Amino acid sequence: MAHIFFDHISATPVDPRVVEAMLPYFGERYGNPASHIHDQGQTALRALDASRGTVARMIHAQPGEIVFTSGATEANNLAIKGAAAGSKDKRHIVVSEVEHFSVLNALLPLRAAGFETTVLHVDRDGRVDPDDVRKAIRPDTLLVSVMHANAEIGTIQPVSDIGRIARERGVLFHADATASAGHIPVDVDAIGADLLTLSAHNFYGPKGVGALYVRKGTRLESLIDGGFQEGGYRAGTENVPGIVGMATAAEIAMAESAGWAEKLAPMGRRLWDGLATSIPLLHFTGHPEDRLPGHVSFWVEHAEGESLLLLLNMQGVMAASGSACSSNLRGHDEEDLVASTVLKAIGVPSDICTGSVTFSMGKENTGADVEHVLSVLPAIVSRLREMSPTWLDYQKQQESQG
Amino acid sequence: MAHIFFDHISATPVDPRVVEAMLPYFGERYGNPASHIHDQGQTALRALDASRGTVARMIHAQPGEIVFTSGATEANNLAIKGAAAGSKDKRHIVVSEVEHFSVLNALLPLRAAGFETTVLHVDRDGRVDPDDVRKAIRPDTLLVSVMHANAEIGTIQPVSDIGRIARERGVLFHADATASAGHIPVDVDAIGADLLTLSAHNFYGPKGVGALYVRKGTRLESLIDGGFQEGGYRAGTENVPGIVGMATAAEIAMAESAGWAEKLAPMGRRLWDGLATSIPLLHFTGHPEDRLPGHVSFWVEHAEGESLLLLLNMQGVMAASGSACSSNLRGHDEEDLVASTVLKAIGVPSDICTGSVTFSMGKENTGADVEHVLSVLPAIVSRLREMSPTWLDYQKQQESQG
Amino acid sequence: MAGGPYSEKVMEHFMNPRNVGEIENADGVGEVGNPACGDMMRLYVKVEAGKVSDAKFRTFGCGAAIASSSMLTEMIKGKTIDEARAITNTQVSDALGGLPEVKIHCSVMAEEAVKAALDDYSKKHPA
Amino acid sequence: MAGGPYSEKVMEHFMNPRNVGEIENADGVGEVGNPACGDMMRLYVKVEAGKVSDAKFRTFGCGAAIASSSMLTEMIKGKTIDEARAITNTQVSDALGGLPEVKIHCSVMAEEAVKAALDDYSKKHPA
Ligand SMILES: Cc1ncc(COP(=O)(O)O)c(C=O)c1O
Ligand SMILES: Cc1ncc(COP(=O)(O)O)c(C=O)c1O
Repeated sequence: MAHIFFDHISATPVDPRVVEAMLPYFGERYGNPASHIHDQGQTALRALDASRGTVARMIHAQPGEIVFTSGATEANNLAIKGAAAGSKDKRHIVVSEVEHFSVLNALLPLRAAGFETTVLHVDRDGRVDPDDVRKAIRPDTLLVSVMHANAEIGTIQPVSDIGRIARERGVLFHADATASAGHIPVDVDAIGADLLTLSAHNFYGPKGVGALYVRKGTRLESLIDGGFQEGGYRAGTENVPGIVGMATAAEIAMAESAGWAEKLAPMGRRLWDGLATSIPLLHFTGHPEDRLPGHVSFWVEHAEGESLLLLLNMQGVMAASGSACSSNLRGHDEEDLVASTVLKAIGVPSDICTGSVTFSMGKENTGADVEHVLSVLPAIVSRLREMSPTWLDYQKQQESQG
Repeated sequence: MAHIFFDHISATPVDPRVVEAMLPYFGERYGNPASHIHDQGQTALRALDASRGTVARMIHAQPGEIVFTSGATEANNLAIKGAAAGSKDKRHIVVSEVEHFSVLNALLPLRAAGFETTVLHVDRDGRVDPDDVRKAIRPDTLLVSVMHANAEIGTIQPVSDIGRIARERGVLFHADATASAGHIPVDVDAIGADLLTLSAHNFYGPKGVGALYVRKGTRLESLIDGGFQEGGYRAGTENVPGIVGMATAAEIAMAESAGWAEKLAPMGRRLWDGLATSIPLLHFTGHPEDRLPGHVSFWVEHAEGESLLLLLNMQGVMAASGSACSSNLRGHDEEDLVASTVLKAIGVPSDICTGSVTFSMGKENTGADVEHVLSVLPAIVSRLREMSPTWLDYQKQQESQG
Repeated sequence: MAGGPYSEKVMEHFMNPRNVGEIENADGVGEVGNPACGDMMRLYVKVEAGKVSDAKFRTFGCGAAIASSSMLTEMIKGKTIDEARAITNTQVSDALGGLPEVKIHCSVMAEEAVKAALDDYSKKHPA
Repeated sequence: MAGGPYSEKVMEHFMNPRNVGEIENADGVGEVGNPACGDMMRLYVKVEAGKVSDAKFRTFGCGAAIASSSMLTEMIKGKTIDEARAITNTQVSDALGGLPEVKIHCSVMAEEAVKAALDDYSKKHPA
């Protein structure tokens, strides 16, 4: 059977070169960088330093500005809560409504502590209007946080414009580059970011490691306290093999990601066009051009999302519905199953029967994968519609009208 | 040259079986457990579930009581800050003065937020008197946090007695088992712990993964917010390979750690006795019997700690001085080089010239390693003493007295 | 293959749902759920001699909703009206080999659908 | 071998320190640092014809402290008193190929030790 992974926003296969680079840091070079008086610790410290330099290079930062974390979620929490804790008197934060939950939910304890937040609306393509950022900034605004690219609908935000506005107004700018870094160019200076989130497992590196870029001079308090690691911004023994893996993935991305994008962009367009012509009542989500390469997202009327994914999976096609990190069959109550906030934000109607799908391709996908998906999806949609009472009603209504 | 790693409190070599178990979860089974509608995600979720069960078994807990974290430091922060955030009106916390910095420093923001803390003294062997815990508990006490074993001086605390007292008084008990778990038995019920910290890299598992045991019903707020992972206690895509590695290390420890302890305990005694007879003015630290197997720590007069470690390293012997996580040549000011708080707590004089050393053996060490250390250390100490002005003075003083 | 998030039984009913469709001139029709919640089930029953002689469904929803619908139709066929009314969501989910916690509501929907269809029958065929 | 946390030059001086010991009837002795801080250096100098003709040290301390002491004795030998006094901690640490940030104080201690030893000399040998 086919094994077509079109869910790279949730996970990417670790590149074999990354695994190879990590391997020695388990059983042979197992030292703790903090214990660097002896050879084992020193070896670990050198690997850590070199990795920091490489990751910095990927985003045009200085090595001392990279704080390794356990992933994007922690980095986002550190950015938001750390900036808030480091603030003297500014107590207002601006975010967009399509931010990942690790940004939106990090605001909850801050609101409880008296911070005020402005949540910016996005347009139908999921974009923040930089002018809205300008208008939202107040004298007491501490931070603006807008993601670089949205994983669910692929839209790339006008972060450079937003960064410029924040800079002009003396406000910190945090950009969550989890979905973009390693796929499209990320330059902290071009973006004008003071804080920027990275996640290794989103660009063929390992899970369990990410980084927060912290521009020199930024006031930030640590979230996890303890020993003196990561310049005091993040305590705890560093995940040396993971960090070496992240750096290797960054190295590979710097060398190859332009080529991946060149390959994936036309594959994405082919999938887009193929779906547009073969499935009625299908609506694409996200910006048609300013989007992640190889990322195609949409919703269809009269077919439910999970059922679409289950049937796709039976055909060897793995995809996501809604945000990969929010759809959760393991929650403890049904509140956990609410519709994606992103889809709501871009105006996907919640009063008709819809199913959303996100196809996110990766470097190992091929044109044949796209053709396979195009060959199976129309029948899957039809099958579910045939089962749906709403489709029946819709057709009867069409007949009576026509 | 010899390659004798006697610094297992800072790091342990990952067991080859652990690496083998992790490997498939990088490039082949790379799914995100949250994206479990499809095969890749489902495979990841099953691995996560199985691992949770194994880690729970190691400490006699239920799978649902295990919250995976990025390590011990995060787990300690989650325990302390999470319990504090979850507290309605109790605002007093009791800890010992020999806790790791990830416990002690987690208290700093809480104190700033109005929490009161009692820091218990320890005796000369580094032990907390359970009666002191009893006396410290007030009506508004929320939590007692005392570690199971101290990494620096090896002392095992009377955690069961402390847990019983906490239980009687309706106070939460957190035990930091970072240094003990996987080496000596840890049973959350026997200890009476409501919260208990574990770290994989301390028992031949990978860095970057740990766990917090959270007894069912414990009020705890998350520290890292975002998606709905880890039962809501800890957001962020799980480090699946790391967690599989931790579970495999736990499995191995359950099967073999009794044997390791049986081997290491006499090796520790031999080292202890050998040092006692070959080096004058050497003082052991920590409890003579209730200590981690294969752990020998001490301080010597008239020879500085870092120099001892450097010369030991030149002889192929890797050890630690002070807390592995606190000694830091990479700090930005000299405050980072202050003497170990643990040594101060047990009364090591700071007004005479001392150097402390912690030898922590692991399962791969042999009796020959111990003999090698005994064959090189006396000469190293002598060499440094010959260079020290204080040793010269001491000898002159002895001569004039004798 | 690892299999989905559901039991084999759920997947089997999801992949090969029994009794999909509608019954012309059904004796009772019940509709529960609503599209905004993501799930909607329409159940048709035929009643003969006090027994459910046929049942068909159309469902918009997730795997658990479709499997619950399918299983339900199988369970009520041949049952007396009282027996069919007595079917609980737990029986449906048990018959499916269990459902994930967050999907229990799908079996509840099935239970409610029978009741709604039989209420409709009772209304149309007063005793 | 990965090498220590120090430069090769530091390690070389740490492993093979020059001029360890004391000078009987030294013309000047300087002692700086104190054991509570973890470092203590005692420097002995011999002065002949206005020049430092010999220097020896004893040091309790870390690798950087011992290497700084050793390097310092090498640097001052043959220098005039004014030249020796003018030696800065940066010159010592540069000569050692650099020191970690937190160890700069060891080179400062070396600078202070020369000054203390030459002060002692001046006191004992008023001009
Ligand atoms: C934009 C964005 N930020 C942050 C995250 C959180 O990443 P993680 O779960 O790896 O911590 C995600 C996950 O999909 C994301 O898409
Ligand atoms: C008792 C104890 N707790 C917590 C920690 C912190 O562990 P980590 O740095 O792996 O997070 C240590 C580290 O040595 C420790 O000894």
